[in-house]
Amino acid sequence: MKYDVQLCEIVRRAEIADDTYDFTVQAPAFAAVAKPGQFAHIYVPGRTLRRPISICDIDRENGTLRFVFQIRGAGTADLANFEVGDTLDILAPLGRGFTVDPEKKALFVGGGIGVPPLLGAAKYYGQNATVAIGFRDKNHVILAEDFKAAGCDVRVATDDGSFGHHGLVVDLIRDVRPDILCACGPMVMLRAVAAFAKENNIRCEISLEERMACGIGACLGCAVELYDENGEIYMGHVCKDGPVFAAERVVL
Amino acid sequence: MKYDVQLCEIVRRAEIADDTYDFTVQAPAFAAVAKPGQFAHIYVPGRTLRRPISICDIDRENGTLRFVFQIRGAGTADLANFEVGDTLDILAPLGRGFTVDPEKKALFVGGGIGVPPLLGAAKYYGQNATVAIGFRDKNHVILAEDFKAAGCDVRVATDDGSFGHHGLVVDLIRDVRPDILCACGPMVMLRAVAAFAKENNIRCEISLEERMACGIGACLGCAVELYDENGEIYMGHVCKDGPVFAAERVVL
Amino acid sequence: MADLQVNVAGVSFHNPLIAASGTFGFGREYAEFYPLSTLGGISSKGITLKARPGNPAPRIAEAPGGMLNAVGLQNPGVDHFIEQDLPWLREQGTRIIANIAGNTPEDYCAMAEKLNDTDVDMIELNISCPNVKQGGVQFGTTCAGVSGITKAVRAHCKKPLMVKLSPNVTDISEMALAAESEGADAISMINTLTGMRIDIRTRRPIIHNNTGGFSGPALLPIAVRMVWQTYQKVKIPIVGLGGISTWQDAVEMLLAGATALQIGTVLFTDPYAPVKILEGLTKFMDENGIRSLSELTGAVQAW
Amino acid sequence: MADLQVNVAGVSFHNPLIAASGTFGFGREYAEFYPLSTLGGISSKGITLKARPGNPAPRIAEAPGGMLNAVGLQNPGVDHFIEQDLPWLREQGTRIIANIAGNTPEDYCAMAEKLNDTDVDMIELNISCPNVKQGGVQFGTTCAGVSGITKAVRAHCKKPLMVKLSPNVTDISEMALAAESEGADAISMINTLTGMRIDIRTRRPIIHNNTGGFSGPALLPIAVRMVWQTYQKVKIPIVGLGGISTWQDAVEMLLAGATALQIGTVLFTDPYAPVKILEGLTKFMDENGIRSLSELTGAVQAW
Ligand SMILES: Cc1cc2nc3c(=O)[nH]c(=O)nc-3n(C[C@H](O)[C@H](O)[C@H](O)COP(=O)(O)OP(=O)(O)OC[C@H]3O[C@@H](n4cnc5c(N)ncnc54)[C@H](O)[C@@H]3O)c2cc1C
Ligand SMILES: Cc1cc2nc3c(=O)[nH]c(=O)nc-3n(C[C@H](O)[C@H](O)[C@H](O)COP(=O)(O)OP(=O)(O)OC[C@H]3O[C@@H](n4cnc5c(N)ncnc54)[C@H](O)[C@@H]3O)c2cc1C
Ligand SMILES: Cc1cc2nc3c(=O)[nH]c(=O)nc-3n(C[C@H](O)[C@H](O)[C@H](O)COP(=O)(O)O)c2cc1C
Ligand SMILES: Cc1cc2nc3c(=O)[nH]c(=O)nc-3n(C[C@H](O)[C@H](O)[C@H](O)COP(=O)(O)O)c2cc1C
Ligand code: FES
Ligand code: FES
Repeated sequence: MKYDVQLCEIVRRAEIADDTYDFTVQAPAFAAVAKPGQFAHIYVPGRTLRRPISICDIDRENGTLRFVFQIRGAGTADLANFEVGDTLDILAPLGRGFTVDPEKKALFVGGGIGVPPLLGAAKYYGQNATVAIGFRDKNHVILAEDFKAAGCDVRVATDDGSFGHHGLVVDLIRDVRPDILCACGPMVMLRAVAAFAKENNIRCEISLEERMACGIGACLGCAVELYDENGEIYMGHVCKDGPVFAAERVVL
Repeated sequence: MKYDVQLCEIVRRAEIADDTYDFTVQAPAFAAVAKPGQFAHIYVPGRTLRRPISICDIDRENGTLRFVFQIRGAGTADLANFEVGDTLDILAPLGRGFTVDPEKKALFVGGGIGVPPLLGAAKYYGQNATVAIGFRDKNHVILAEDFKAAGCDVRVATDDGSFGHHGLVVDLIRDVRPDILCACGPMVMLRAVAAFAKENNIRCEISLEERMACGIGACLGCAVELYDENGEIYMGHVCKDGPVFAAERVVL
Repeated sequence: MADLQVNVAGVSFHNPLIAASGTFGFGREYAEFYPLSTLGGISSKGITLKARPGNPAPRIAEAPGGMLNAVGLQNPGVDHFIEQDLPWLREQGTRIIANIAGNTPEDYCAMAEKLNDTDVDMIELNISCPNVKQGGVQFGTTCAGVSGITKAVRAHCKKPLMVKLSPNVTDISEMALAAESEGADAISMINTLTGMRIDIRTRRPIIHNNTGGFSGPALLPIAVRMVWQTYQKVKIPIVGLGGISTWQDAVEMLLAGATALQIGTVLFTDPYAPVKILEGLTKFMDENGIRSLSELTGAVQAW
Repeated sequence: MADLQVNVAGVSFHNPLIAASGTFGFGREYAEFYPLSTLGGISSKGITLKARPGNPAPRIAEAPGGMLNAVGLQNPGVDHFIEQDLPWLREQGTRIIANIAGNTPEDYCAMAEKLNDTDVDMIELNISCPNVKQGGVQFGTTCAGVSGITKAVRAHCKKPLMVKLSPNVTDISEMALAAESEGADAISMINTLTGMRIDIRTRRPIIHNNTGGFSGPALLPIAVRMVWQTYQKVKIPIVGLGGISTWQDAVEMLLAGATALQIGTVLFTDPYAPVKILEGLTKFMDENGIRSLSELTGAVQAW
């Protein structure tokens, strides 16, 4: 049995930026097998569909998972109201995560709420990782300290220049030539990053979002256009074939 | 403006019998105008229809209302999970309560979860009240001490004889000849009580239940067959014309 | 500030929110919460030619995402409405729509004649009440039925005429076309979807009528789809309803093609819903530079 | 202990819970939660003659009391199903129903022929997929359409034949009668109700197909009503579905007239729902001295 649903107690909770929450839950069985870049499907009481949230970090030792999420609608607003001591009904770990090969040099590129899925993987690389993350403004900067604590070279951009580089996150990566590039964020960012990787012959993995029902590949809800080996387009599924894909396989 | 909805904080909460809860909420505006026998329409998060619950007691001085309710389905089960400090979204006070004339002698007859609506009125009568209440068994006896504290003559019956009289509550009232009889409970009990009152020429008021939507008389959902002045049957409404009715007006 | 005014078939409403028939009685109860002028209009409880007692209890059941009802058109009859309720309603500073239901075309026509001489603003033809055999639903589920009844009433009705459609049909837009072609001035849609709940303990239907009409939040996607389909076919304005509970739902319904809106079941959950929906709409319009609600009507961009 | 076994058209299911088509793929994913023999049967994802890529994303939206989908029959085609999926499914210790959809009667017949020679237990004729023009819904919304397609397939189909009906019709019991009279062995009902959600920020339908099928808890009262109406008209067994989420819902559906049940959307909310529903059903039967589930079928006592 590969999949399971468990009731996981919230052991830490913080609001780390405007409308952005940071939950740590007790989930030893999940933590033992989860990989960076995988996601959890979280039940929101009273709603038919679970909410997919990336696993931001995995603490095997303490048997915990960390989630960082933003309020974007009614479901995430409800989740934000959970307190320490409450339990979340979680289906995890789901999907395919990032390739982790800490001998190599990695570049992580994240935009906004696309940053949390990168943390777990970046931690494996530590000093071998460059992390370029972009946000709307100073009040939305998250996790920069966590990447630093892991030893990564961290570069921050904000749209309005209120923190770090004034401009786009892609401006911060022109000089980096890693073995692998891992990215998550808005589609425009992913396109720019994938183009940069292609130009420079860098292996590139991107994490995608799509609306989901089952979360495990049964309902075929979370379709994404992919290229097969022959370059033909077919419909893959974010929950099972992803959420992390080799960039060149995705019809961007 | 006669009606209002308010968020009322729960200040006291107890489980007083199996699956039976006793909530006191802060609601000064409602407490100031509520009358014994009226009811509140309580919002249960996520559900379309509010739940009608009788006002069990009114404390004008402290500005509180008391509700005693039993878990009978999903909505009352949700309500039971509320804690002290939580707020309930309450529409109150609704409907017509019991006639209260404490100069007179009153008899209160209640069965099961029909007992709570009687407490507020019985308190007005104090020593002028006889209270006959029946329950399934010892574990379901509620509020007997509250009636006693108010000075009433309290008689308890249980179906299985595990507390008080072994038998029906109507067995306990044969000797009483009050000016007014107020009753709430199962239909069979109400019929027996109304017959007793009629035989003995006692004014009789009964509190009824019906499934409700609006709670204020607009949707015509909570129909009850009543006799008009000419003895013709028409459809009245429990929420507006009741929940307390003169027994002789109701098609029992 | 945003202009919430809308115009339906020549009748202007100072805002698009109309209380849905049957959920608001004749207004007296909700007037104890706020002035009825809070609403753009009120559609009366369904009125019949003669008084009706309605169905036996229970008339109400709950269901996930909504409720069922089978009130069965309890009402005091059209004469009582005209004499006792209308004068008071007229003073409340809101538009008054008379929702009428009948057993025969003659019933409808007779009511329309009586209402011609009153100052109701509009007549809403209820041919979709699923809860009484004599509630007109026999007219509402075939094109021929809709055409026939609309034509008949049109000939007797001097007021703007709105036809209220049932969702319990294969293609509601065909019904709308039928009504339009016989002279309806507007369409209101949708009435309730027929449903049933059973008490598993007693093995009895919860509602005494066995079946009842499903209304409430879960109706919204069905209603939005039907309004959208119909908007593409008819030229007369559509008053959209079914499950509207929030200002976002209201915007969705407008985008789908509604000119004005009705709200029903949400009033039971929250009597103050109209106030909140109007606040939300106003804020939404201001923030998005929308000057008139009509800019939203039908503005959905289909894929 | 209670006997949960049911018999539909000569096929016996060790319990009444069948995974609804399209919500369970070909079973491989849910087999990672529990043995598929937990279920009485599995209805496959809708299969077409040739592979289909399905609709562009987004295919899913949420709504109060349920969800919308417009997957658009993405599937690898009937040959792939027979060769790659069926052998594995066959080993799981549960009944296998092939849900087939097509554009023309010839499509359906060709698939039925191919499936005749396999060991699927039953064929479910999907003439109610609202999400693709070629999904058979053109057959499912008129009596003539239902008769025609049932008759055509019946002539080629050696397996027990179940016809799955669309709720997007005026009178579903007429469709059931049409299917029965042309030789259907069972009816499954209901498929999804067509709905639409609009993103008020982008003014685009949330689902790329514009409309999608509404499923989930809110469907229950509609489905119960339709099963009840149909049970009174047809003699062939009805497999009831639409919104079943709890064991109480399951009992309601049986009382309304269902012989067996399908569950779909609830699996997304809680993958373990089948286990919980079966536990609840067993306890209910034991407590109420119900020896066989067939005692419940149609046992509602109407008023
Ligand atoms: C694999 C994956 C990982 C994700 N990881 C994170 C994360 O770590 N942190 C975070 O803040 N967000 C993450 N998201 C996005 C998150 O799932 C959505 O913000 C959330 O589902 C919105 O729910 P809502 O109820 O607030 O919004 P609503 O708009 O009310 O939701 C309605 C429906 O749409 C779905 N939906 C809406 N937006 C999205 C979206 N962007 N992606 C997928 N489904 C959506 C909801 O799940 C729900 O089914 C992730 C999404 C995916 C697919
Ligand atoms: C005027 C009045 C006063 C009441 N006072 C009390 C009280 O003081 N204490 C108490 O424990 N109960 C009281 N009840 C009964 C209480 O309202 C129901 O037990 C409760 O609504 C059941 O809700 P549920 O969600 O638990 O049950 P469900 O069966 O899940 O409810 C489904 C729907 O049916 C309605 N419903 C179910 N049973 C009843 C019922 N007996 N009466 C009315 N509606 C019902 C619910 O309100 C809801 O709309 C009163 C009822 C009325 C009408
Ligand atoms: C209790 C109740 C009574 C109703 N009575 C009527 C009626 O008399 N005439 C009518 O046209 N519609 C009637 N309806 C239908 C509503 O007007 C409306 O079409 C339906 O409830 C859908 O809207 P909602 O989801 O906002 O409630 C009634 C609905 C309810 C809930
Ligand atoms: C994602 C999804 C895909 C579906 N695909 C099919 C299908 O391929 N064939 C079919 O007959 N029904 C399909 N359905 C309809 C379901 O089988 C079922 O009839 C409907 O969802 C109602 O049941 P429920 O409320 O239990 O989900 C699908 C439903 C969903 C939610
Ligand atoms: S969400 Fe069901 S296949 Fe991805
Ligand atoms: S509940 Fe609406 S009239 Fe009583």
